Amino acid sequence: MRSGVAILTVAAFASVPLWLRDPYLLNALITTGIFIIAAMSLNLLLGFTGQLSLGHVAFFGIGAYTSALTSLGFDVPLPGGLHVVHDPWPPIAGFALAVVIAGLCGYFVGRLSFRVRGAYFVIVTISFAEVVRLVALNWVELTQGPLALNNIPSIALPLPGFGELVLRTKLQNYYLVLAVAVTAYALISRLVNSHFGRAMRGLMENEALAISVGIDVTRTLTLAAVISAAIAGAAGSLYAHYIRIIDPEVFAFINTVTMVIMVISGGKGSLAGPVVGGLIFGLMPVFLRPIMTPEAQWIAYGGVLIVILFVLPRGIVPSLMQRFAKGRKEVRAVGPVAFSKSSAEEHA
Amino acid sequence: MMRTMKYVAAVALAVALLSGPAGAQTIKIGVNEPLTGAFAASGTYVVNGARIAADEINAKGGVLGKKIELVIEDNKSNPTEAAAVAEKLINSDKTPVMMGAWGSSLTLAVMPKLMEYETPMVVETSSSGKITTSGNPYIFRISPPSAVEAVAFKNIVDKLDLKKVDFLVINNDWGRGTAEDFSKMFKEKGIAVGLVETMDQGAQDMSAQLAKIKGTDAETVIVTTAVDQLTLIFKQAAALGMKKRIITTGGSQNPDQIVAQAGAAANGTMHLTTFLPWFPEKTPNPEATNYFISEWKKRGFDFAGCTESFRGYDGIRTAAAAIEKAGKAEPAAIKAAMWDIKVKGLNGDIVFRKSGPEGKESGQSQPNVYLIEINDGKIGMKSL
Amino acid sequence: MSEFLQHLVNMLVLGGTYALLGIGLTLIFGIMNVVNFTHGVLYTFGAYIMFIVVNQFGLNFFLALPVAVIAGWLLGAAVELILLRPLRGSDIDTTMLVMIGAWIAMQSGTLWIWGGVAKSVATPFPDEPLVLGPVSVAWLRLFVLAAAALLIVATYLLVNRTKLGSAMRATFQDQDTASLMGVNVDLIYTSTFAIGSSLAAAAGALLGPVYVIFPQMGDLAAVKAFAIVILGGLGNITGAVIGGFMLALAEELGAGYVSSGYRDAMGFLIIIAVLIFKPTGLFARSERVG
Amino acid sequence: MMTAPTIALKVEQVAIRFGGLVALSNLNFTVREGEIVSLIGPNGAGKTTAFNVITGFLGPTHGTVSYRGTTLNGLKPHEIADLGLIRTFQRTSVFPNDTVYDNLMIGLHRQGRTGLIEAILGLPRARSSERKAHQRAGELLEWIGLNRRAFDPAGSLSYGEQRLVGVALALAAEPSMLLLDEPVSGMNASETQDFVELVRKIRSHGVTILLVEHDMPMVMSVSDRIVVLNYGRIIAEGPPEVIRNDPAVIEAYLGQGAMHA
Repeated sequence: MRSGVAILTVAAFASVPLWLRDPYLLNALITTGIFIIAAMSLNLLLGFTGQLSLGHVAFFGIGAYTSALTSLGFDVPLPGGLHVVHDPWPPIAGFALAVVIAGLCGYFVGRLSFRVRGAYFVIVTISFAEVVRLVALNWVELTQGPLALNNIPSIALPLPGFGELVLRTKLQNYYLVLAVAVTAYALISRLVNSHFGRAMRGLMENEALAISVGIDVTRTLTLAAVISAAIAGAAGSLYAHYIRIIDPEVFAFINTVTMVIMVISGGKGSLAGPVVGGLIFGLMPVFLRPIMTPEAQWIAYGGVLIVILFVLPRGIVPSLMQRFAKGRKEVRAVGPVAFSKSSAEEHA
Repeated sequence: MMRTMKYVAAVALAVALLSGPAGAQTIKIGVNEPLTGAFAASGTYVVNGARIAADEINAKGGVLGKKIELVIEDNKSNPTEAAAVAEKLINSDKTPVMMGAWGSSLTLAVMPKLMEYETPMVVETSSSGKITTSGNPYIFRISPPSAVEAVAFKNIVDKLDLKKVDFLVINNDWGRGTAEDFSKMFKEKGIAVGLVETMDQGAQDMSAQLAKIKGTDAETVIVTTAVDQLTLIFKQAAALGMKKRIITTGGSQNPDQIVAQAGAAANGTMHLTTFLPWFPEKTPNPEATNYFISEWKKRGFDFAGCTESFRGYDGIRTAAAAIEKAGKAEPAAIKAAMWDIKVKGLNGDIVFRKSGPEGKESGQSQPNVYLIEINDGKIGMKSL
Repeated sequence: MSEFLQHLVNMLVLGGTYALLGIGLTLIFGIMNVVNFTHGVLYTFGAYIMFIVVNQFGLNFFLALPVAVIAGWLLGAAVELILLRPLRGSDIDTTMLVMIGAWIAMQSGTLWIWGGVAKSVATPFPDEPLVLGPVSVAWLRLFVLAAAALLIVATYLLVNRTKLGSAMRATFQDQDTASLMGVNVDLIYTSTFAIGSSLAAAAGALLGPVYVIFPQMGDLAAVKAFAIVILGGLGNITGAVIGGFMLALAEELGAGYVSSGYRDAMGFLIIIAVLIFKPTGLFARSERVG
Repeated sequence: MMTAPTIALKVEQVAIRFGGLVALSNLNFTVREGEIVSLIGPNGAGKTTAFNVITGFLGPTHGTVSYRGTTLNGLKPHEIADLGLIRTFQRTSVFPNDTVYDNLMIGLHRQGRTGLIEAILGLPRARSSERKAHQRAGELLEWIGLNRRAFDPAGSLSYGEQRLVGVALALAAEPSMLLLDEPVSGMNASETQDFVELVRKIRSHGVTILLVEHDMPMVMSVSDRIVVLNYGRIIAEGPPEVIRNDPAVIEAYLGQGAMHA
């Protein structure tokens, strides 16, 4: 039944371009989709290990810059008249590298920052993102700093035998983003429903007890950080090749805030949460634009956020799930195996 | 929640329907400016200038017998949004020509959309060289890139007998670009270049940078940033007892605001600017300048805004002239017409010259550049 | 050498204001464990109050200061009562996100009301700086430093010498025990948030005239405040003061002798280093609130 | 494997100091394979501290702990758990927000372990080990007799039931030795009786058991040997009947009224 719902949902999303003709709305959906992918990766940390990273945009931005620089090439002078020269590679290679490099950063940041928890972790992640932003801003030889990297090529899929397919149109990019989003979703859901995911939940709920049954804290949290960062990096790469210009403002705190809002309003710890929250907060500006002055749009944005948190404190999806679950109690009494499915749904 | 969304959606639809037919009787010009976020103040100034131009044109009967209608959208000082706004203006509002998008990274984000939909845009403020050199034939810029400013300044420097200069610039494309282009020009003139210090957008305390500059042997400091930071720099430089000649560039200094806010600290400072609202008679198009300034005051905007807002005014007049010339409100025709127009702008004739790679050149107009000086709270032309 | 002295003087002037920014946040953060994103907005608010009272009502500069402090107190209390009290007991993410929502809404409100054009406040101080040999400093900055010192001492006494203060400290140690001891935790929370907010407003009111006043002015200030709180340790006033001066020193020397581009990076690098090598902050007490 | 007289756990001259305060001094005792040993003593005698040292949550100031010949000093708690040395906790013995069933699934971590790629791609090996885990969880539920609560959040269970879940969690980790920290506190008489049965049943599967408990009748009925701590040192050691009449022990407990026996 769960897979049925999944297939229907994906089909629904896939059908959008068929009936939605307005390129402006399609564009909004694409950028929203990119941020939803980032939000899903954040949810892996926030929702399943309980670690609130407010520096998540760092991995997004690192992915964007990695991908852009790989496909644009660069020439960085080193002390002693040496130069590091890189010739442009195909964007698809940039995408791959973005995932890898972001993942590596996730590893090191995870290793260091998991020594602290709670509010301290929040601050250390914010600081990390700011430092990365300032490096991107000031290392002009590599990133061209505030002069921005423009003319970033669109992603091109190599088609064996037919050369390559350059994804220029919105339609193509929409399906690209959708494909990456579905992959990321599947990956995360497999992960959190495996014993890795159970280890994460255990640590989040009762660390001492989790350790006592043989769960390795550092390994588990670092693993989550790496995968989360890698997915964020993928989102960043998509962003760079779709918007086709990036400057250090890609690291702006408001971008992290956008992701956190998507996760918590939709429901942290619920796989569908970031998607629902993302669609709401990603598309809200589109609906607000025609009916309010710019300042009012922001006020409404903040207001809606507060209202959601007051009305559905656990997030939209879990709150609805709960209501829906009540009607399912009887079904559950069947037995462990039957339950294990529905338990998976709880987190789906 | 869902109910509100439905409501919002409904209203949005209604608005769309209402505004739909109206489009037929008017010619739309898209305006893509930062009205919230870091650049809100400047974007708002530019939009106010644009409104004056639109009303003036409509009062005189519009273009091609139709009234022009500005479709003004906020790009939130954010490149992603700037691109989204371009999509909306072109696809939903069907604007055949646009003006925007203040900041260089905002404009750069819009440029791929111009290519995609083959729609021209008048760039009123952005200064990055990349905009006119990256081969986008839909770009027509009326603001001077820092290189142009440097060339204009070149003819004046001899009379200022500069020996050695330091730079204090905002850490963005504009500041960095200025430092680069002016340094090049100074070196050609045999003028030594010392420190190049930067300050972050929105930074409030530049004492550290100034203390460093105070210690050097350069007698002049070139400062490039928006008016708010300029005001702070003058105050803080005075507080540090720094006695160096300060020359600002970029043309968005609002010297009046500086005089009002920095007071005595602003005395002796010089400013490279592109518009002279204080001496309408000295501008290339006095009666237009007078009209603009009187309108500006009539609408109750503070005079300080003139040096930013006139670009919006010129930008819209440029777009309108191109539509007139094209004879029809279609992107391709308007783009072609841009090359043939000659608008008497508030800071010189707006005539587009080809710039950038062969075959897909962007248009770049060469505005005048003036040097003014503040003395005991009064703004005067630097007598050269 | 004279440049170095000038950097030290700048550090003193800047550090005082940073400390003032820090103590308000450290109280809220430490006692309520709320990541308070409205701190920057309250700072902005204080500055605008100053602008209204002095420039629009033409009141005396020194009278305007207490007005700003009271206004900040009231707004802070309102925020706590409306937004935080109903969420008492919910996790740190929820309260933090509500604060983010409030921050976005309030900042946009400021933009709506006063527009984006920067305002500046007329002050009764001379433009000519006080010159001492190779170094010089503006009179206004000296006044700000003195006022900041006064407010810091007052807060310290409030927390360490008054009945309210001891109740606050008890709540900081362990709110359950505190409430068993008959402390009205709700009241403590509201007054803590109000006091913290009024300190933020005071900082804005003092620095607004030094700098210029615009809607986003609070953002950078808030970031620095967080840095200071982490350096000093949650809920530790003395720590916040020392942290304020450390941050100022790092920034001055960083900008002066490393690169002005990385000036603001200094604070963050310090935070990361501190949290990795001494996770409870440099001057934290043994208890962890985070 | 059935009980052999070989030594499983060996605690040698273990001492712990917090600042000036001495929590444990020169603690020496051993537990043989298959034994049920109880660690008793008045409050603050250092029982739980001893548990924390053995399971690696605390490093001893000096002295060594070894299990089946492996020295535990310096090992991380989860590494000690991997040796089959599993403990329960006095207070929070469950993952409150997860269902009882999911609690057991988390507890089965050490069994379920497969490669990351396998788990994500759902390769056969991963799937079969998942299936095994679900099966085992079912069995454990049967075993502790909590089937009907399987799908309720563990946090919503009664105190006694939570204790049981705690034990089941520990069993899920396939211990060769089980350390129970006050397992029957909060249980009523009949629950306690059932629990004693459960402990015997666990031992009969060859699991060595070390127990910290206040409930004297329970201790007396279940233990093979008892180690009595007071003020961080051992004051008596031996089979229940000996301990019951040991003057030092009675002395230690006088005034505390904890000696219900």
